[in-house]
Amino acid sequence: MIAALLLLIPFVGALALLLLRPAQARPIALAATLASLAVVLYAWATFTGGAITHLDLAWADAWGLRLTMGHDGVGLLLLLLTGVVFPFIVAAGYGQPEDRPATFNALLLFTQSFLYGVFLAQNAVLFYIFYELTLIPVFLLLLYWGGEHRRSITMRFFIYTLLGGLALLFGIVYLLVQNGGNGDFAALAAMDLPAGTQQWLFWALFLAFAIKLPIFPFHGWQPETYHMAPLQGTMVLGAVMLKMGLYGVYRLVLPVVPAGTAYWQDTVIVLALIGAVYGGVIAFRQSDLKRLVAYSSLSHVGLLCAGLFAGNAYGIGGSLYQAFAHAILVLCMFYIVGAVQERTGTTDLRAMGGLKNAAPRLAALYLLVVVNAVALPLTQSFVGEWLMFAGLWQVKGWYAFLGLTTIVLGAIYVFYAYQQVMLGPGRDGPAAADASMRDHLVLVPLIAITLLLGVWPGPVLDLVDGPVLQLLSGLTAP
Amino acid sequence: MEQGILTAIRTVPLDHYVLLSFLLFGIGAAGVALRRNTIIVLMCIELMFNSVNLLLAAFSAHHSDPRGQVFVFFIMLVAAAEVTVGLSILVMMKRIVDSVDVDQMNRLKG
Amino acid sequence: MAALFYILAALSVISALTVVGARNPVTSVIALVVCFLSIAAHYVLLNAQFLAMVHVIVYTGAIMVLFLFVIMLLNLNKPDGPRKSLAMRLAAAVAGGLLFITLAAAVRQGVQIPPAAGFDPGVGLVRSVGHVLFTEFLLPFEVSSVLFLSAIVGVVMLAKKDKDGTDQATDITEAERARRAA
Amino acid sequence: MNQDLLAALVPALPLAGAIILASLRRKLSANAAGGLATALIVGAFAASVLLFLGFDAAQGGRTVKLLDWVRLAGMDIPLALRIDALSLTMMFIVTGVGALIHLYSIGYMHADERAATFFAQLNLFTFAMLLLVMGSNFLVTFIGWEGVGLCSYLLIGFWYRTPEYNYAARKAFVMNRIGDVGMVLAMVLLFQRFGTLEYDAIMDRASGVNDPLMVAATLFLFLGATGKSAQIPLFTWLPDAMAGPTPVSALIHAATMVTAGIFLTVRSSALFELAPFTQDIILWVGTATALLAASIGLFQNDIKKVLAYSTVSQLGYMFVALGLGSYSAAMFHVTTHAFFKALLFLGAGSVIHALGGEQDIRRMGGLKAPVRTTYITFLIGTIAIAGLPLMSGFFSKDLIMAFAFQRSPVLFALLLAGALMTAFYMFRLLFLVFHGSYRGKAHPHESPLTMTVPLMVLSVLSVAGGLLNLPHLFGGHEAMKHFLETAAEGIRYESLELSAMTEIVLMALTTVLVGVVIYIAHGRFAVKATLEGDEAAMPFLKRLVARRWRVDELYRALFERPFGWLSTNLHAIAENRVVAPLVRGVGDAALRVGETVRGLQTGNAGFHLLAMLCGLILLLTFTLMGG
Repeated sequence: MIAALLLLIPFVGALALLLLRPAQARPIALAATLASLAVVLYAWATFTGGAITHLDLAWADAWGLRLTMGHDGVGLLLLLLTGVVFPFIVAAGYGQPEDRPATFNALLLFTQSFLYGVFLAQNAVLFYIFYELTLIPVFLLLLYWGGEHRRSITMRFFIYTLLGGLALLFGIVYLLVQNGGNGDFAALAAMDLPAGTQQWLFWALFLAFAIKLPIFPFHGWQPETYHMAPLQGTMVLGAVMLKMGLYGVYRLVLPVVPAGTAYWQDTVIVLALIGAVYGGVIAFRQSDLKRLVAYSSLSHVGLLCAGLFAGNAYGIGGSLYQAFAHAILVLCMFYIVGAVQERTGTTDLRAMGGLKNAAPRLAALYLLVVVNAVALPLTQSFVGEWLMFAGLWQVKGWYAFLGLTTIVLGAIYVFYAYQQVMLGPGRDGPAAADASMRDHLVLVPLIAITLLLGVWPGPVLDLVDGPVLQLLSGLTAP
Repeated sequence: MEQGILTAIRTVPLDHYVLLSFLLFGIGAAGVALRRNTIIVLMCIELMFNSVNLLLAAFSAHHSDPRGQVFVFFIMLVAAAEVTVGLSILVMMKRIVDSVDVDQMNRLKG
Repeated sequence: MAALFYILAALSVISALTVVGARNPVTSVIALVVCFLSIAAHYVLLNAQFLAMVHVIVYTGAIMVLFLFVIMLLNLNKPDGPRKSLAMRLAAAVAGGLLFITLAAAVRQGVQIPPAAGFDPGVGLVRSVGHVLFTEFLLPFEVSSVLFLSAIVGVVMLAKKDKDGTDQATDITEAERARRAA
Repeated sequence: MNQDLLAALVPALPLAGAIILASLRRKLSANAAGGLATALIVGAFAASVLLFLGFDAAQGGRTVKLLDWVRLAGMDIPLALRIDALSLTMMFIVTGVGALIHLYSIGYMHADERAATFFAQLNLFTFAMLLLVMGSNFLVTFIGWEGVGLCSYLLIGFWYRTPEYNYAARKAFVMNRIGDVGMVLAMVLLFQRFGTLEYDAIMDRASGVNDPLMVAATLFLFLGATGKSAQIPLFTWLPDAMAGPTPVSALIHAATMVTAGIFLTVRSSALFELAPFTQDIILWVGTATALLAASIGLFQNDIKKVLAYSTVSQLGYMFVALGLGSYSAAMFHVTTHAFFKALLFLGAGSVIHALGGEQDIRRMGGLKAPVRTTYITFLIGTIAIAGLPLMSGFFSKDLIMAFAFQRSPVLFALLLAGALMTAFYMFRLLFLVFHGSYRGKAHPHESPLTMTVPLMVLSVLSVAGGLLNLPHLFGGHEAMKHFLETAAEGIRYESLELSAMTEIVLMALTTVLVGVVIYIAHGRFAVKATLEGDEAAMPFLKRLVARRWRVDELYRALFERPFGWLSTNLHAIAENRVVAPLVRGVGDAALRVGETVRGLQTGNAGFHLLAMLCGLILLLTFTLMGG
């Protein structure tokens, strides 16, 4: 029931928008996302732990494919994330001039529906189908509403991610064949593949996620795409789409090819951490705010991925927790970018400065976001990062050290950007408007979530606790 | 009913029927590729249809199963419909580009 | 008996080759009529009288007449103009031949045709075919009428001219038409 | 009142103040905001006093758990406060000195349009600092640790329109963050080793552990401490931090935040006792910092910069004490230093206020008469820091020097040199500012009462602070040491075994030399006001010192520039030449394949049929061969 509702509410909303093409598309889209959020919250309120199956229908039984949908704590966390994030993404569109708002919001809703599907699927093939489906609305969003060079960049992004998707498809098909056609996650996790097979199968499965996340050096599509994409498209990409990669690793890589993961663990962690440092270093000298945020996201994601591959409770738990925090952070950051761009008409840092004189409230909101961005304690990011560092330390000490350099780098570029945008003497020209009602309505709840979950992370950590321990016990068992 | 004349299938091996229809099919196929005149191409397609029909009829007789012949009947139906449409397309083509050359119809070129 | 089969077989092959080889379309049509008649004769030999009748009526009577009509209508009764390049023709001939050989080889090698169980000479009679057609295949039979309907509609659509005299089913520009004609 | 509730109230009051002030910052007047902020800090102080009265040192500390915080898979780190002698001592300093500085700020900031914001941030700082000292585990302390860093950033860059101030603020934050790396590493290490981060549990389990990991953990902790407490190599941010309003310098960069490193070391003294190697490092880093900073202080012309380097130098003394294992001496000096350095900064602020923002001592002089109260209090502060007998600084610094002598006379000599330099630059400052004739243009006026009252209170404390830990020699019984002993394990191991005679000789020697130095300073600066001229004209060594040993330039050349270079070039080379082409390559390859294959689509029906035939033939052949 819940699964069906989650899939259908946004989907039907999107269809309604496409068919009726109402003049006021946003309120309808917002209502749909809020309705689905209510469903997710209900699912959370009634969740008592363990794994829940909502739906189990025969589909193509000849191949052993079943329409299995459900979630455990981690799945619920990501459903929550999807539910929480989308109302804000839709709301972020208010007041922004756009053509064809009905189609635009319909595409957003389609994305949400498919994302729910990704996080609900309990079958590898079903997962794959939703995983690739999400690409279609996002592709259209980028292609029609993107900025400069949108065609070539979108095509590149599309082809690149599809390439990873192909590898994933191959891996899943191989698993299906090996497993007698049973593609349920639980059944796949119970497989015991020979170590040699796992070593190459790991990359077949992981490549798609590595590109989606992205980790170094597969991130080439990201900065340009983030820079070019419409604001809301970037939010979707950065806040949720990327988490599909993490979730995929958690669901399909760690439990299915444990020996392969162990074999490549160090490689992936090192790559991810290199990416984290690399993104942090590059971000500092970016002259464009959007690119700076894009590289900072690369840096954060590197850490997330490293934490996940630490392969212990703190690393995995922290990474999953941080996935949520990062989504909220990305929303805030890009919203701020949009708000700043709206006021200054540019995203070029060199052309900015002193916005605080005209917009002190916006500056204060930005500052609160910055606090989360540098993972100060009592914000959500800190809990996740602390857990990840603890996890990384248990693997190798210098992994934790390498990861920790990002907190220095983060402080450097985040505060640099803040200073370039907000501080300094005021600029000549028409006074920019201070933060509006809309800005407050979007940012204040997000910041409140950040602080609340920073002080009291228990509810979310409890979601992660059980599944992660179960995963680990499955890994250590012979 | 005089059995002698009408049951060639009992004296002629089935193989030969198969070979005959293959031969006709091959000739038809070669013809389609060979000729540029659209009307002849259409005729060659009919020829291929008929080779298949023959094969079906032969098997039907061999197995004493009337269903194969019903199938031939349906193929004839489709062939008749196909020919009417095909010939009208031909007429249109002649009218528009003043030619019945298949090689002129290459708008699907990549 | 068997001799009759081989004579008819030779006749159909030769006429089929003539269809493909003749330069004049009218010759091709006549050859095809001969081919179809020989195939009808084969049907008779197979004791499939119903098929033979329908074949003669539909193919020779209707379809081939239609072909001749079109040829006369479009004034195609003169030898062909351009021919395909030699390489193309050679390739086509070789491909057709190869197809025959491969198919034949396939049958020779792989397919074991089971011997007929019992022999019923009455299968090809109108009674038995009709019985099957109107019981087991009633639905496809009726549905085929829809096929004809759509074919009729399609042909009318294609042949109809617009009010302003331009052709309906085309988006080919004048310039392109000129290029094609050239 | 319930002790737990009281404990929670101490940080809650400033936090509430910060939230209220931040949300009402547009509606409150400067005085109202300042009054509210001060009242709340006074409230927190009162709560601390009540806590102290209800506290029984003999029973040891108590832990007040507020909330579950990070709890995952066996890690259970609560948000909890710890009330023991050490945290109480620090709470007194933070809320007591803090309240005075808040009061002072009402006068100092009354004309600033963003005064309410200022007080909100100051309250937030107090909250963070209280969490730092009251945390019952490393992670809660780390909340405060980072929180004070943030507030420090905000307050240094309070006047955000000046780019240099913003740069100084960022510099402070980043350098602190470098230290934080060490702090976090220490925490993850300790957590892995002990499975908990609670102070009492770790100190219990650590006793007797002989483990190289302890050396690593303490070194990491010390790295964190160097960042926060401005020691070599991370000290350059503190002088720049003087960009903030003067009360900020007094509260954050003199009295409280910069002593966090010392606090942390005392807190985990049991660990440091297990790592003599780390203690030696601390000792020498502290000594080097004390001397380096003192030498730089000799030639500074900015009134606040002199005090800043003096702070760095004094912090060095505290680390020397820590390195010597005399934690009580360090804490004692933290306390007295909080009094007299806050006093000095506030006095300097009063001078700056009086001169309408002037900070260059070359344009001061002769202010003795116009700002009489400020002069007297500043004089008391100067005497205290110089360590003239019976002042608070005398007892605390002397204790450290006695411990140093016990370790090695060379160390004592070095520290003595530092003390003499301190006396010299402090009296140079005093004389150049207050004596001689006025060299500026503004019209000096005495500060309002809200500013002078804190000065007077602090000067009393600066004089009498020594009583807190009066040594046996002067008839006291080291009250502070015995009090702290219940909280910091390391104190139990410290012992000063110098004879009374030796101590007296050392004190006398120090005092006489300081007196001589003061006399020289008087001659040079009070009588004729010798001003430093152009740096370019100085001899090499002096120029080097005056330019702060060129450490800033060194760091810029060693770190900042290469980092910028790296950032630019990683982007230009690695990103644009390697990673981006990878993506482009995949896209282009796909395009090129399409471009090539499309040639096959001739649109010629005959050709396509032929291709189909060929495919059919091949397929059949393959099945025949394979089958």
